[in-house]
Amino acid sequence: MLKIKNLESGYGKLKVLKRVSMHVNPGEIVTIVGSNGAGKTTLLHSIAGLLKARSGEIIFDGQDILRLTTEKIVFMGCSLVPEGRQVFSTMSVKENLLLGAYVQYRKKQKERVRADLERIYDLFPILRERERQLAGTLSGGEQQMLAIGRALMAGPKLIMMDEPSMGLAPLIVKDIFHIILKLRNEGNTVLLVEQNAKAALSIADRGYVLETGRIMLQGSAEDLLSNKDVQRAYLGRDIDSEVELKL
Amino acid sequence: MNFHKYLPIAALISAVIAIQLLTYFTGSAYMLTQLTMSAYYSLVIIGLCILMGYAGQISLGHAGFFAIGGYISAFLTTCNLLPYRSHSLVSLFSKAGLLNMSEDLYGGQALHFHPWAACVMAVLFTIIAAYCIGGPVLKLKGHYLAMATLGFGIIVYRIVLGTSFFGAADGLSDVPSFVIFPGLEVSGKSSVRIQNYYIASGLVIAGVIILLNLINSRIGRALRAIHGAEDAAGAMGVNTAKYKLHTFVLSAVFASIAGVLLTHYNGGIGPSEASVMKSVRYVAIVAIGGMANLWGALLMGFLLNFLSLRGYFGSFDDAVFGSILIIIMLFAPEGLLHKNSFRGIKKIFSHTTKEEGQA
Amino acid sequence: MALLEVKDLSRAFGGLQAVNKVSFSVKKDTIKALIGPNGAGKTTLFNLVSGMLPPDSGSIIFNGEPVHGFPPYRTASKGIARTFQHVKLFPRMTALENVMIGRHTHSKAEFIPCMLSLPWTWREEKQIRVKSLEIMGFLGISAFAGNEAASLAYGQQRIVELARALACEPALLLLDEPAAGLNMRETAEIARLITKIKEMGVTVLIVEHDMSLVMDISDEIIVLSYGEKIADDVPLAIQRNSEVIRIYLGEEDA
Amino acid sequence: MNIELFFQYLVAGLTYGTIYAIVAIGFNIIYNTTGIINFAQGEFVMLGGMIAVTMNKFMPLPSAILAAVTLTMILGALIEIVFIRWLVKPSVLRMIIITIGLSIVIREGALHIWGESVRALPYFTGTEVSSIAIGGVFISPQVLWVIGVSSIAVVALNLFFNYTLPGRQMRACSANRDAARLCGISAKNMVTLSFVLSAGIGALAGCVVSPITYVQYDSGTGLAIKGFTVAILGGLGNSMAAVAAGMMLGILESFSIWVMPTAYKDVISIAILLLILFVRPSGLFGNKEAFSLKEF
Repeated sequence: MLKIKNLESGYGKLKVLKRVSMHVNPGEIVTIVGSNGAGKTTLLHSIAGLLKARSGEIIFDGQDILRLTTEKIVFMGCSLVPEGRQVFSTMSVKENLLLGAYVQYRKKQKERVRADLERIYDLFPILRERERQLAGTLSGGEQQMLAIGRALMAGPKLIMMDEPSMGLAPLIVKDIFHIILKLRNEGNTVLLVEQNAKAALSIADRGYVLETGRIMLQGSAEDLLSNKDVQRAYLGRDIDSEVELKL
Repeated sequence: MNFHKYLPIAALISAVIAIQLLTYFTGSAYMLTQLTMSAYYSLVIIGLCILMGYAGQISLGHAGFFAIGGYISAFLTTCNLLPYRSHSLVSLFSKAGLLNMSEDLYGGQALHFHPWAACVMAVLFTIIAAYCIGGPVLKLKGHYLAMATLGFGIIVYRIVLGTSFFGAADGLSDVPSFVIFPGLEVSGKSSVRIQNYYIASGLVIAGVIILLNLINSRIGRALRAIHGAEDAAGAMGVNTAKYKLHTFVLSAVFASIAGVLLTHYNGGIGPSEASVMKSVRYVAIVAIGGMANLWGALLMGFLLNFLSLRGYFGSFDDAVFGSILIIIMLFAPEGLLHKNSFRGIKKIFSHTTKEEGQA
Repeated sequence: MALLEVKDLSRAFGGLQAVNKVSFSVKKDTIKALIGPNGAGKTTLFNLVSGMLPPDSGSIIFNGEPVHGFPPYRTASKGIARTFQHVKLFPRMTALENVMIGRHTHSKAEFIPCMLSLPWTWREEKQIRVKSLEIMGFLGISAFAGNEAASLAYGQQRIVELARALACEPALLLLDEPAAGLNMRETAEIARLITKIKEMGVTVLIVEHDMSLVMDISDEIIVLSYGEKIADDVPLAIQRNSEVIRIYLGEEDA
Repeated sequence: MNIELFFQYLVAGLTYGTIYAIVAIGFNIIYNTTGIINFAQGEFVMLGGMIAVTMNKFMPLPSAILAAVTLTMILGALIEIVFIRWLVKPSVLRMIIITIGLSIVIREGALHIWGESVRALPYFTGTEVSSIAIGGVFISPQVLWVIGVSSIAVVALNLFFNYTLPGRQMRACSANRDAARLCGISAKNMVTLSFVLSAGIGALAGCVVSPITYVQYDSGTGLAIKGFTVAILGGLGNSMAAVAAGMMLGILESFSIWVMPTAYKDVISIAILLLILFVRPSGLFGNKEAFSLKEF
């Protein structure tokens, strides 16, 4: 579905990604773990076209999307849930979701929108309750759900999530991860970037470890979870801590 | 004490002297008139530079402070108090030595405020006005701050334009020369042209030294902190409201002093000095100089005002400043004299999209 | 004796009661943590204590003196320093200059002396520089004292921010999610530094999501939920508190 | 006080109020999509009037107005494409200065094209002296034109923003640009559209008011200040509130002539602007909560 070859990207003089290659198969959850500043967000922004990559290839659905604008990439079916829950805070929950469906309107598939809306409300019942509320007045967890719901309204083939657990309380993080699992079980493809390596790897099929702009390790989620280096660098403290995030 | 700190000042003093000698030997001493005027305008500009570049607060009303200084000084030194001589207030002023007697054009007697008294009163009034305006205005940010200061400028403009004792559209004229002390006077007479050039330049140099000291001190650092992240500066114990207000008042005083002296130099002042276009021009020059760059502001202040006063821009004077503003802000928001100033131009030809941080 | 005494503190935004009659105290020379689900009012409480927001009602007594309703610069001068959830350095200044701002409350040269560059202001400036470098040395960040803050890596920025707060020589240090966005190694480093800071005699109040960090370093923990305090105890008791588990930590097999 | 005179002043106030409201709405449209206050908004009004006057020499009034509005819209699009479109995350200060620069250049350009003379379109119906008597109050038919055209424009815009997809897209861009792009919305086209819309509505206002207020190369600045005052008074971005605020300012100004010299008329409105900025920058009708959600 998504295939990246030798991607180089960065801001100004700073080169953040160095020859990154990876792929995502249809129907799987792939997670990218790594410390802050490793380039995880840069990678997602480069795929989504928010940041123009320097060189390399990003093949989505058989087409090179490296030089396409964000709008075109979304139109092709690749949606990003941005870091920090960037909802339209001055608009209602419903308006947020309808804007997510903009691609559907452009594809002249208006009838789908109503059904999709119902689907999202079933997935996140709290959003149905808050339909008329301004998005900015929602709590952090609700905003994250709205952001995911909005991305789903576009009917994407691939959904990318940037740190969905960031700044959320453990209980809500658990909800969010349950929903990601549910999405996969419904046949969606998910590319998940997470700081919380243990939680991410426990729901993912495969994973990549990104360190200072390079892919250092890759493999199945179980392999990575049991890898000594990964444990030491990213899971270390979690393993013997008393409060664990269990799913 | 490090010597190189004073090197730029020495260079500035040498440049001032060199320019005077140059005009002397090339027989273009008449240019000193415009140079003197440019120096006074530069005083406004370096004051504004501290406010905009260092404390990060825009003011679109600085011509208002210039006009307050100029108009009050002009009014007090030209209005004849003779008919009110017996009034208790006037005799009080007289006893305090604030007034002096002069002869008007027709040989009649006239009683005016002494320029020194007028100057002090003008500056005092500016300080009061700046405190009153600055207090509430500086609580605002971004567009709101810009509009509020613009509004202040327009109010001053409308008042001087609509008030008969300020001469309405004609402004005030016949402002006497300002005798600082016997033998040294601020006036436009050609006999004292060189003297006046040095008075104005000396004032600018003093202003630059004072502001440089401020920039390189604890206060200057606090101002840059306010510019960078105001709430963090507050959390570190910087009284942000007070510092912004004091900087605002300081830059208003610079504008006011320039207004007083330029009015005495020109022998008058008109409402155009208070116009919005003047305020915009000051902002433009600070922007070209590079916002947080006192030397850049100073150089551009001298240069552009001089060119403008010499009439090089013809009837396109305002349009030139408007265009300069646009071009600078599009291509070199760090100012012309910044080391990265050409990055902006290069940017058009390359594909990099990363932009500078929020100012 | 309690260094900080908060009584019945309340603050609402519009109709939302962000902090509702919260009372607690922080003992001298301890680390106290503030945890709770998102939107529980932790950051609001922090902003109230540091003076960024005025409370609607209630009192904050610091060192036996009421400080509620003070603007931030005054609480800072009383000896309360803070860091921010999203690092707030002065981006265009060097790391050293950032830390030097922290010395603001311990220096006094005002506009006129600075403009005239009086000799005593030079001496003061020198003291500020020496002290700032000393603190940067203590935290192990002297190496990039001259670098522009914006050019530093995120983890380094966090420590510069910590240095800036320490430069205030606070009696109470407020840390707002110091480990947010840091990896395991960096989190461990922060934990070590916080403990070291406590040993220096600085009382710490910390908001944090990373439970292992909180459980490790804090002496006492307050749990907030929907603006109200639901528990205030030592870490072990908090972990066993059924109410806390239900609301925040989550049951083992939900 | 004479009751007829009172109504005469009231009508004058309402007329000016409508004009201010229209200018304020122009500000709001661009502010809502970009977060920028376009200091050149007044120049759009001036250009609308000036171009229509010139065009009216060659063609009948309706087509002259249409041409003026279209040309100003094109200019609005050009301004956005040339000066704004390619800037990535410019600071507020930078945008303020650029739009101020633009307003100066447009004004000076107008001075060189049209000179300093004062012009006006003819009255749309009737003449300067014709009037309609309503209950003893004489109203110029042009006043009805101003109020009518403005009302239609306001209602149409409101429907556009709240019930059409492009309108919602524009609001989404104003709320969060990157998130809007991630929904597949072309933020840049939305910004261009907002400049076109606000140039159009400004030019339309310039046309309908020019028979009453006349138009000159520098008449934009004054209107821009009034328009901004009204926009702030109503709460920046809130166009319905701007209408109410416009009426208030217009009426207040109109009656201020009784107590103050005419030369100080503008001082009144600016003093109100400053007062409202100091006391309640979220505007009279502004929602303080929504205000705090906005970023600057």
